[in-house]
Amino acid sequence: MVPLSWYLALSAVLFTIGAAGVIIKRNAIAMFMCIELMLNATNITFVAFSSFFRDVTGQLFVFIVMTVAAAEAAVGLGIIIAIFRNRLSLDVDDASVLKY
Amino acid sequence: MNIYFGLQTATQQFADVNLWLLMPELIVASAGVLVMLVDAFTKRLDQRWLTGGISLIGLVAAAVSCVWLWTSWTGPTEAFFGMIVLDRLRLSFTLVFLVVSALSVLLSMIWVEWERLPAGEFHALLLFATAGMMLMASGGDLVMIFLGLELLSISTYVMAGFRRTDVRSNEASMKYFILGSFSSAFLLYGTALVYGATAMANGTPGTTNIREIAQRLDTALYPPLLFAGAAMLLIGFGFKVATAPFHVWTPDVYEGAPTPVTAFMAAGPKAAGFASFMRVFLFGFPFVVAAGTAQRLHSAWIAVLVVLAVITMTVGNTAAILQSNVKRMLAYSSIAHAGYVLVGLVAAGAASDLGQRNEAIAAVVFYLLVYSIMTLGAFAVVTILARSGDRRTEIEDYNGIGFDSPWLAFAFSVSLLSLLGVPLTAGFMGKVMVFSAALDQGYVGLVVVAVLNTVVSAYYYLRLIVVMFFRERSGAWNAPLVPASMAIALALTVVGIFYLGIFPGRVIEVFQASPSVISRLLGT
Amino acid sequence: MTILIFLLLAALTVGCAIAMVAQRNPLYSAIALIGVFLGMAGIYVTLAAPFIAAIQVIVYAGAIMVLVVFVIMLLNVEEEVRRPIRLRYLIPLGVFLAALLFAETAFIIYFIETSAYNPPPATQSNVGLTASVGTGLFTKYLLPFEITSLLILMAIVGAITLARRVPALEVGGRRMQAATTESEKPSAAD
Amino acid sequence: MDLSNPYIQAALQFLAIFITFNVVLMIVAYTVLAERRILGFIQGRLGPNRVGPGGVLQPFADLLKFIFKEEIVPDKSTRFVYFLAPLIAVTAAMMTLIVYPFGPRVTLPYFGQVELVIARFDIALLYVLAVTSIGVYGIALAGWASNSKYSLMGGLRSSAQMISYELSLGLSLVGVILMSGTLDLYEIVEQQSGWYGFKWNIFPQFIGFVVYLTSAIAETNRVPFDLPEAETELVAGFHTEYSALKFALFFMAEYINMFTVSVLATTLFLGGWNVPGLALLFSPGSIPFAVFSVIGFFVKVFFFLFLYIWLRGTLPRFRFDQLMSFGWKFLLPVALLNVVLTATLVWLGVL
Repeated sequence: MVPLSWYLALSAVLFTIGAAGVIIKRNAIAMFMCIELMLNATNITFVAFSSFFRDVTGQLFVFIVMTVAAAEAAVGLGIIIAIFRNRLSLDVDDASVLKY
Repeated sequence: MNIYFGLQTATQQFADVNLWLLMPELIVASAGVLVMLVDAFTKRLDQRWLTGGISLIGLVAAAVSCVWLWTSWTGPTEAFFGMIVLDRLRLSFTLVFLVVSALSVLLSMIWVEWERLPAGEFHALLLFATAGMMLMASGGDLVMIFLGLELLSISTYVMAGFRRTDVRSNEASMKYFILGSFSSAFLLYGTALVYGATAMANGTPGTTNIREIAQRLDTALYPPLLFAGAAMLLIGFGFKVATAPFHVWTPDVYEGAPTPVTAFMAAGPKAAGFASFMRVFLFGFPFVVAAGTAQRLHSAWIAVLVVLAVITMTVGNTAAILQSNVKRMLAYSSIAHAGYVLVGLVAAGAASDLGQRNEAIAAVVFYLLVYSIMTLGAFAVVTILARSGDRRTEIEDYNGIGFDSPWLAFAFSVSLLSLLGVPLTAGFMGKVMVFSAALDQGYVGLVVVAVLNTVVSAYYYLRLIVVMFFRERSGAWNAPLVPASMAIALALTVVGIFYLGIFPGRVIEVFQASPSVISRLLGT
Repeated sequence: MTILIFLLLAALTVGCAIAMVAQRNPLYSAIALIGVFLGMAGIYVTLAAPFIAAIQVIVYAGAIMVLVVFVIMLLNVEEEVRRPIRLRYLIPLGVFLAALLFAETAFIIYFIETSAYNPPPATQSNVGLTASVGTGLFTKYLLPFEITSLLILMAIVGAITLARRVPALEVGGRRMQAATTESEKPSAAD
Repeated sequence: MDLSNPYIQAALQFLAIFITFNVVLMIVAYTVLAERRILGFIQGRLGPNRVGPGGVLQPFADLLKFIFKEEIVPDKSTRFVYFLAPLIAVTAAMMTLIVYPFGPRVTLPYFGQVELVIARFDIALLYVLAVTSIGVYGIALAGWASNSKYSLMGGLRSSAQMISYELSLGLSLVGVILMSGTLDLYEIVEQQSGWYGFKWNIFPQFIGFVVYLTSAIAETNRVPFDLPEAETELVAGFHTEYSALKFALFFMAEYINMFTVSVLATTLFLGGWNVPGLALLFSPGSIPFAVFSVIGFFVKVFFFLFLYIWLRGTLPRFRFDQLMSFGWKFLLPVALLNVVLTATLVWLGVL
């Protein structure tokens, strides 16, 4: 049987990959996808604890997170389309109107 | 077949519904829906008045119901299985949010027409964001805080990008979206870890209810995960309230977003972030005397927050000096103010005595109220002066306008002086209260740093006033028209600043008073 | 047997996740991310959470990623440009993150394995069944569930506001102003 | 041989899947033939009747043709995705096949009591929806990878169409789920037995049935919703650039999808393997009972397949904006109304 810690480790690994992706990637859509990966990694932790401790709360939380992710996706892609209409580029380094 | 696996007790087969406790949130959310409906069936020119008016009525009604909950509610203090709680923290913050939203509505009613933006959608989003903020303050469970936060954040992302044809607005929206979601992910991971860590050695599953978390800290099955989770939560909230290492998004977003939205963002989400921050850390990881996990966790987060407060104040103030754009400058100033609020948060967290803790919480709420009013006042003037499209937001644009538009300059100066913390203004009282709370807990060094920072901040606040009154204007100046709703908003902020600065006693008294139902329960 | 399945799925998930970050073409990244989501659905099945697994596929792989792929195709997003200077600066960051990752994993495994209580295997759990999740959603999580409807309404309003075509009324002054910013490309000012 | 051994069980399962796939592929092949013959009949001509008696070997001739045709890969296509897309389409189409119950419980010699379904689990219906939603990628990616504007347009159109109609499809199923209180297809079918067929869900769920049928046609990109491959506008849409075996895969996927949505309609609305009055003739659980039930099941499925072909022979194509507004402004509200109505009736205890 797979122990709890493996699931948590998997979740941590995915979360870190996602976080690294957000830092490394330069493309708005790619960054957005990395954020989705982070949210998903979190879900593994929730479901793992939920299943191992026989408590449905964690899975309910995951359900809520998925809804939130869907809402975030809709708005995020709306933003991306809006910016693309005006600039025809999604590279965040090109986003130079606002200086750092 | 028993289909209730995994739910702890049989009593959970029914839902613990209590809509009265949810009244303010319900009113605001319904007003949002109503605004959308009205918007769909009215002519364009009527929309801004109607939607703005409905929003204002909804906000006032919510405030009334909030006061009613505070003074005459006699029922339970929790509903929906602890998802919603009724306490002073919630009600006082709710009032702050309502003030912020009402002022934002006043600011934006005419502005949407200037910019020819869809009024109904804007006001609906504003109201949904307000509902989100209120849920953040009222949530007794991490899931509610997460949901409220997302409700707030997602609508703010849209509002930041509301001027769709403006590249700056698009970019601000995108940056806010990416970094906001990034921080939400951290918050969520923290929640997951806390949920797992609070399981117990007899097989009892973990919890996301804040009150239960506090009870379980010492029996937590995985203390290291608890620490990691708390750290993640800290990072998440740090992003949301823009404390120093996590503040990088603030200046860009505040500069790029349309000014009324910036005003709302600087005041509302920041206060809401602090509401949840306090809810989770003060009530979830509270002060305990007995040595153990809970005690170590408490001292750890206090120590981290002290450092964060110092960095935040210093970074905010020093960076603000270097800015040439007023919106950016105010953005850094808002970062600095987050630092001052953190000082109060540290004081509230470190308080061992319940009475002192409540005073410190009241101080923080008062500070946030004051800060919201003066920031909104400042941004209101910036909105008016910037004209449509936010064209004039450089400091040079303010050269010598003081005597041409005396009222605007006066209102702006009052807001700036209050942000600086000059006596007789609200900002001064706020700072005094927060710093004295910190002094009560013995954080002398922290307060010294804060006061030094205030001195530094004098440079950039006063520079703007000097520019307005004593610098020659190069181009011709035609004074902007100030529409009635904006004039009302400005008048309210100025009056508010002086009222809270000179007669703060009553408001503080209110913030320190428990809701009647709780004081009755406690027998006081 | 379960361990083998878990390892396979974990390898798929992590492999696809790395591929997603490593790919320069956004569409390839999206395909890799779909792989991640499918792998995760499998992992939820090994955790005896079939309902969440199905929802995972329907919501993430079937809705969100379709939308993403759609947008990538519609906008014809270009590949990321290689930036050698930036990459050199990123190498230490990558090493640091890898170390962090390793430490994090070791940390979690070590502390969970040495804790006082060892939970029974998840495969016999029955909390993931539809009936149980449904009951939970409408009792304990009733309020959050209802609030998600508000959230989705708000997201619909927001997304449509942002993404719909700009009406002529709104264009007037704004386009002029947009044209003054330096990064504006001529074709965008139509 | 010990039947309870997990490895033996896995092997048996594998065998069952293998057989099912082959049977379904045969059915699909002959659906194609039937379509051509029936269309011929509708249009007053003969259709293919030369290969074998009455044309029964035509599918194999077609297969040989597909195998020996030259594979043309567009020069500037994205090769990896270009090859991946047909595979996704076919895999997604095939994967749903394992959950459908095609016959009742039967007592077989040696095996004991057997349920005639390959995999029975708690979330069968959700599984179907999940796997179906993956199928969109096959078409969308094919359109993108071909690097041709017609393909891209076809791909975009079809993914938009499939996402839109997936909503009404899912909602039309909610009524059935509300009534039966389970997502387990086997149980849903069992609940519809008895009353000489009047327990079939089509009677209380007629609105749901019609909505399902309509959106299922759209989901499978069939006439009158075959916009993604509209020959006159898009030169065959997303598979313009596909040839030989890869084209055959898309073709196969479409017909498998047709088959699976027919099976789902049968299972959910027409009582699955229930044949009215069969229990009077044979005792439930006996082998002849099972045989006739399975035959009844396939008769219903073939009825739906015939319906598809019939529609293709008679109806014209929609315009794209008509298609979208029909889906969003008519079908979706009707499906929602059906959900509300059913929920109310279930709550009142009527259903």
